[in-house]
Amino acid sequence: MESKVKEINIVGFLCNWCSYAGADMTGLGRNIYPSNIKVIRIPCTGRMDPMMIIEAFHNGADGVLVSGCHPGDCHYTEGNFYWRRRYPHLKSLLEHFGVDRRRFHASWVSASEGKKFAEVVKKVYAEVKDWKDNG
Amino acid sequence: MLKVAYFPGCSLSSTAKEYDISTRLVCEDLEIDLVEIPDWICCGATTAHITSELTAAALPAKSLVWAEKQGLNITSPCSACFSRLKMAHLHIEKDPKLKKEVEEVIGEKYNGKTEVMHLTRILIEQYGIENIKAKIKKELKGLKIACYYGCLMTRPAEVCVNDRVENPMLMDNLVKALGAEPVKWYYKTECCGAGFSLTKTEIARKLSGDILKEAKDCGADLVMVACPLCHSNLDARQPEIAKLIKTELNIPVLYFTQVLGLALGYNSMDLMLNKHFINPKPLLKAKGIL
Amino acid sequence: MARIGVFVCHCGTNISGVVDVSRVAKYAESLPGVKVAVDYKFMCSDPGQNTIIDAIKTHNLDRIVVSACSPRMHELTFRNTLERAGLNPYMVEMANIREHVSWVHSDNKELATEKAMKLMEMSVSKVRRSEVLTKMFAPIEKRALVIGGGIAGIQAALDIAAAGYKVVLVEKESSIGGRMAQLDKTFPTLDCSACILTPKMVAVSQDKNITLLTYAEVTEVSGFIGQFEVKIKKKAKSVNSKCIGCGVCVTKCPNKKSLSDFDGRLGPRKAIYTLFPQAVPNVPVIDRETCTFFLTGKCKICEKVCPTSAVDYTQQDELITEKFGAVVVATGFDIYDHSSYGEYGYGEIKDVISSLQFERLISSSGPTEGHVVRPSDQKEVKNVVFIQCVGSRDESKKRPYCSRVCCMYTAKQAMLLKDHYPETQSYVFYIDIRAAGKNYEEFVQRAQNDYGVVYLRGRVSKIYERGNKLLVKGADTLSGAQVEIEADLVVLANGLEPRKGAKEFSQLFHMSSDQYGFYNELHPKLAPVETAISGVFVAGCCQSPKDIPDTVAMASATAAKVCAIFAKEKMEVEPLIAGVNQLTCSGCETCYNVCPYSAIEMKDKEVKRGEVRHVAEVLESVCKGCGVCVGACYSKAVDLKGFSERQILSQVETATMPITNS
Amino acid sequence: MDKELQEIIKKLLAEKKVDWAIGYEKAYDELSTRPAFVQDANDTARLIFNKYCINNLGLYLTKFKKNKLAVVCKGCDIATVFELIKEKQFSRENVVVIGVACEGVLDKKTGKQLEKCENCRVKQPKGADFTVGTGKDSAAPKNFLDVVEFEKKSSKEKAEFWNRQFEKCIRCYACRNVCPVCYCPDCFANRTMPEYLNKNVDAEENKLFHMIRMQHVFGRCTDCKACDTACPVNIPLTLLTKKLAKDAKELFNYESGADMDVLPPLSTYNEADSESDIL
Amino acid sequence: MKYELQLKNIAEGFRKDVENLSQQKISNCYQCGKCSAGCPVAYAMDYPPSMIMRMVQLGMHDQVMSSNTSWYCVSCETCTTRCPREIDIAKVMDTLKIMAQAGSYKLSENEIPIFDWIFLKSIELTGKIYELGLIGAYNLLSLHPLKDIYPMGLKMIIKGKINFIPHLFYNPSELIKNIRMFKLIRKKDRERIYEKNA
Repeated sequence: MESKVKEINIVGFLCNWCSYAGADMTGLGRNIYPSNIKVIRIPCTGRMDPMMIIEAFHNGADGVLVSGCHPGDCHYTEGNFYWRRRYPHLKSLLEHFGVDRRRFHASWVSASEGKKFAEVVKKVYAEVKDWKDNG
Repeated sequence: MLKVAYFPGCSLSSTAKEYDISTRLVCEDLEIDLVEIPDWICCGATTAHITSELTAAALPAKSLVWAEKQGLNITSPCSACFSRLKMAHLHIEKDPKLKKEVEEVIGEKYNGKTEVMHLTRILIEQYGIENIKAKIKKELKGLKIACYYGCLMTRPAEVCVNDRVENPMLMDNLVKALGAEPVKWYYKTECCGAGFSLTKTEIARKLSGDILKEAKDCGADLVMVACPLCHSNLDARQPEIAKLIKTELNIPVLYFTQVLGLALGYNSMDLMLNKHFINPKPLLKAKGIL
Repeated sequence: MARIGVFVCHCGTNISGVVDVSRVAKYAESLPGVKVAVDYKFMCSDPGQNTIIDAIKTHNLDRIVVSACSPRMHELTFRNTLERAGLNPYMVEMANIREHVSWVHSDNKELATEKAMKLMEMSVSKVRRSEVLTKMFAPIEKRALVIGGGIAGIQAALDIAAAGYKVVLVEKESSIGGRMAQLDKTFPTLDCSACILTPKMVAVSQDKNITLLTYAEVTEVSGFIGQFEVKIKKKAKSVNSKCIGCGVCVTKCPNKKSLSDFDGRLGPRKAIYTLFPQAVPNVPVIDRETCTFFLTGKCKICEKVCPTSAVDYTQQDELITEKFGAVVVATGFDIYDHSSYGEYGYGEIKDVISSLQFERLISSSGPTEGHVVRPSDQKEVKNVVFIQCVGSRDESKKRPYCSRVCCMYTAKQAMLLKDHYPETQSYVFYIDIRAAGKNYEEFVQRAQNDYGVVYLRGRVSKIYERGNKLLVKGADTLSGAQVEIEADLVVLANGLEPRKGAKEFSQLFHMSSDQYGFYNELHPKLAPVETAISGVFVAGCCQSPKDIPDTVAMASATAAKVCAIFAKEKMEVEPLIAGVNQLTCSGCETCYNVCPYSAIEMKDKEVKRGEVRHVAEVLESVCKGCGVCVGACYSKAVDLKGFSERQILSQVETATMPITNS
Repeated sequence: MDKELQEIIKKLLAEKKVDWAIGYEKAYDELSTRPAFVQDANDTARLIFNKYCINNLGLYLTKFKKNKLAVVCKGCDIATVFELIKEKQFSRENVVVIGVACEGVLDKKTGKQLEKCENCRVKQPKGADFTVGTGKDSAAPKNFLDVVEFEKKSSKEKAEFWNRQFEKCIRCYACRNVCPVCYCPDCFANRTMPEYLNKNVDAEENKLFHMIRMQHVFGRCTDCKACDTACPVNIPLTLLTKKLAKDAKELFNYESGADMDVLPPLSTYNEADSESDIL
Repeated sequence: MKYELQLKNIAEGFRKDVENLSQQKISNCYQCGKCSAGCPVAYAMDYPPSMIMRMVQLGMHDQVMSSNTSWYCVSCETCTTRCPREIDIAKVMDTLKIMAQAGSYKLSENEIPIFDWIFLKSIELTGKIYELGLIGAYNLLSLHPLKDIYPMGLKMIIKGKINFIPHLFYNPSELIKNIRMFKLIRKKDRERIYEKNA
């Protein structure tokens, strides 16, 4: 069954220094992407409390995207390295609880990768939609 | 022992029999096992890709599928066949829609596992220059050879693996190893007009003329080629060209397998040197090779 | 109960063209705690800000949400607005409905409006949980570090020093001067590059406020604005301070095996050398990789001939650590290496040279003393072909950008050639002429009209070496004709690209760079010299290709920025840092382990009467507010001000709720 | 064996090397044991060890952490002690670990041996200060067959499975209360600012509680099965704790309590960590 | 000036058709002329390749289709290899030829389509090229019956370079398979072109 565009709800957590700036760059370049993503600004992916992601799914988010600086580019030197460890573990655990792997994604988007951000959102949207439509 | 699927192509079974024979001779000598693809069909040459994309991909795909099933890489001495095989392989890989259609049309699956390599690469790169050197019986001392690569084995860049697109050196290195002298010239990859050989012959004549003239100006004794289409333009049309540009040309054009065959000690009959329009024997005799 | 005001910005038509702003404002009014919601044309303008201040006064508001552009753009503006209205500046949140909505969802206005409403609602939820924060201050080390001694670094150092602050200028070569020192003349005035650069170089060496460290590199950086701690490696010059720059050692050195990079590898360079005659400092260095003494242990001629015994083979590399309040990065550019152009001979045809090599050939201090001759046979030239856009505007070489200066310098070089050799003929192959600058277009016209340079519109397809001539095969697309030119020399207009190692260098500061390696400015228009790292500024071609006047202007701008920091007594720092609730801390030391700044201290402390526990404490002056500790804490005892668990959780809850009564 | 155990503890108490000793004693019937806290050297006679000593006494260490303690540990419980030391809940010097060789413990409800004892490689305790008895370790390593089997299900099936399980949950928090590494002074489940967890008891909220608890104990949980055994409504928590152990091993090559020098997986990082699956 | 641009043609998607069929981004061409500079047959073309690209960009459908440029492309791929905008120009030329044959344009050229038809027919029926038949049929159909017969053709025959008997499939079932394949291809091709043209 085809789900309506409107029904898909994605929460995005973007680090302030790279990905949030990258998403701003997407705007400057007028790259269109699905409006289903609602962005929450966090200082660094290292700030990403796994509880917040669990809460997001619990509250009914269809998808979650966490995006930060490329490894080595972190504004705080190593915050994204910690996130890079939390992500696979959390994804695996969520999957064990029945949260489909297509619903939870992470990406690296730098401040200059406006186009990439649009691509990432499109990809996440497509995956979440695939999950919604095809189970 | 090297084992590859062998796609001779139409030209090698007619106008370029000598290329086929010398290829088989040389490979036997070097202990390279050429497995001819049974019931291979024409690659589509210069016509299929300007008529329909699907035809251009489907014709070579049949041979590719066979080679893949045997777990072999595929080679062709003919640059045109090589180019069509390689481009079909690349296009099918890049375009999933085309891949689907091709598989439908030929009724078989293609996984893209087989690598398409021109015979020059099989001999010079895979077999190895050093190994060839070890087998040389007669050094080709004093022979100035212009290596002519043409379009189809060098372009586009995806085709020209491990060599330079604009100034390929693969055959030049072979010539050096055989004891002859590769001529430094810049028309190595210019087009001879093969596609128009029969239809717009005047263009083929002009382009081939430019190449022959340049080779002559650069002091080449003979031109070495790796493609039957180039060969027929440069060799069979040479008398017409000479008349057209009013220049004495008389440059023998040999296949690289024939040159290699000479170094390996075969005589002119073995290598069917008599098939050429421009008789290479006087030159080779003068240089003491025959 | 919070009293929240919501202000929705039209941003001209930037937002209102896509988002129904009045609907956003109306929806805001329906949210609990929102006392007033208005929309206005330009929220960031003076009248816009005054609207907020008035609303705060009339409605007695204590929290504000501004639905407008990115907080990275105007969060500070609105914090100041709140301050002026007498509120705590951290009681404002921005909903980014421009960059994140109107500019990227223009395909569906309905959905865009709904998203704008949602983002605004999320900000309302967040601001409802905002807490009053007090500003913090940090000391400033009033010394600037300038990295790179080209014209950008020189200008920045001189300007900062002129304001009375100390500057350390670090240059990796043995002399300052940079690329400009390699040039012969400059466009569009044709004045001699050395004549205008040398006085500035001397000024640097004489300025008491400037410490010049040549033959030195920055190796490590830590700290932050006001308090950078930088490690600098001073490479061993093998010549000490007794040197008077007489140059005898250079003259007598028998080793001229290596080629001079400064001269585009067209001439030899001694093992002991100065970069060029006007070098500053005029002290030679020994290249230990080629010096006969360092290779074989024999020679020592330079030591013998030196009148002041300044040669010291025992010198060692030295690592120094210094503190700086601000940094100017001016590391310059490299020219594109044309050996990837097979059609132009893979860089192997000797008479196909780069533009920088041409500068050295025609420079009177160059390897040929100003004679333009063919590198292959030293013969003079007659026909010269210039090819533009080599490594610029070329997607297949991953260099799709325009290098901005090549059109101009090609015209300059063709004119100089005609000046030196009136009998020569130049041909320029171009795609488009980009001469946007004062007197630039006139300059290119002069090259064509007065100097007879033939301009052909088309890229060259191939260069053939034929005999001792070069056959250039091109086209003129305006006439639709193919062109073949027999040339003696071909000069490529190599594009500009970042220095090799630019990427690694940017990571020292955690600066971001674009896909080519040029450093990113903070904002492409409004913050062109700032970087995302406060206190680090960029000048010159390391940011993007540009000409000398732009570079100098940019350098002076960085100096102004640095001086503005140093003019303050203390540095204001954002109080958005972590804090520990020691009552709930379990003392597991996870936060202590993960903190990138060692800003967490473990203490045995009486947290309740009579209960001493092992707990964490945040060192406020060290914490940078990354929040890694918050993400790692199981006991939920650490929290981050400005991005607290309550705030983010409420954002998450709002984000996942459907829009009510829309 | 009990005699030997009693003697060791008696000596420790008598010499004032420890203030308290934590061990097992017989409870109301032959099949039951309960924790025993001994302060008097003459009171050690009630200490025993047998196959019904299912509790992980490591739980009590954080509760008594101001004192010098001796604790009776099965091989598997020692991992808990070490994990807690790593998390600075007490220092190694303040704990005397008395390892007891164990041939596997039985769940008295079913009379069957616990599943974790099947492939136990610490029947002979390792790293203890004193060891009583000898045990023969299993040759085969711990297997995750049941987890692997469960992972094969579709996410829909998994979600349905857990929803059914958590409908049973009454949120008695027994699982949390018996967990040795759930020692937070103020559990997130009790918080109100922010309210991470609604206080309603329904399948969704229950699931949320368990998801967060599992995330919090990742890389710290030693898969001791205390929660699984304690659950009054038989939710198969072992399927979760084993998953944690499997992930820690597979993703970060980490085993809780195994190596004192290695930081827990989420407290550190490696620059060469996997990038797969990141867009 | 010879032509006046029809602005409605620019919008009407000739460029899009060519882009879709060739899978090349023609709008990316910035007219540097490198393709024209290196083209070995540009001298014989009505318009050099770069100009054809421009005309496609501007939707100059009739002029492109009636010009001889694409028919003079010898597929040497020099342009493709050197294009700084990474456009496969040779493939665009192929596409133009395919479109011209599929459409109802008066072909500026009939030699090559005739040659191609015979060529492919030969593959269809024999699996290989039958030179003598090919040359004979071509010469007849293109109205140059004596082309290349003397001296080259004659000499070829003397040197045994041309077979008198066509190659045949050893296995008749292969022949049937082959003919069936060609039929399928033709069907698919029609679908492809009509889909794009529609």
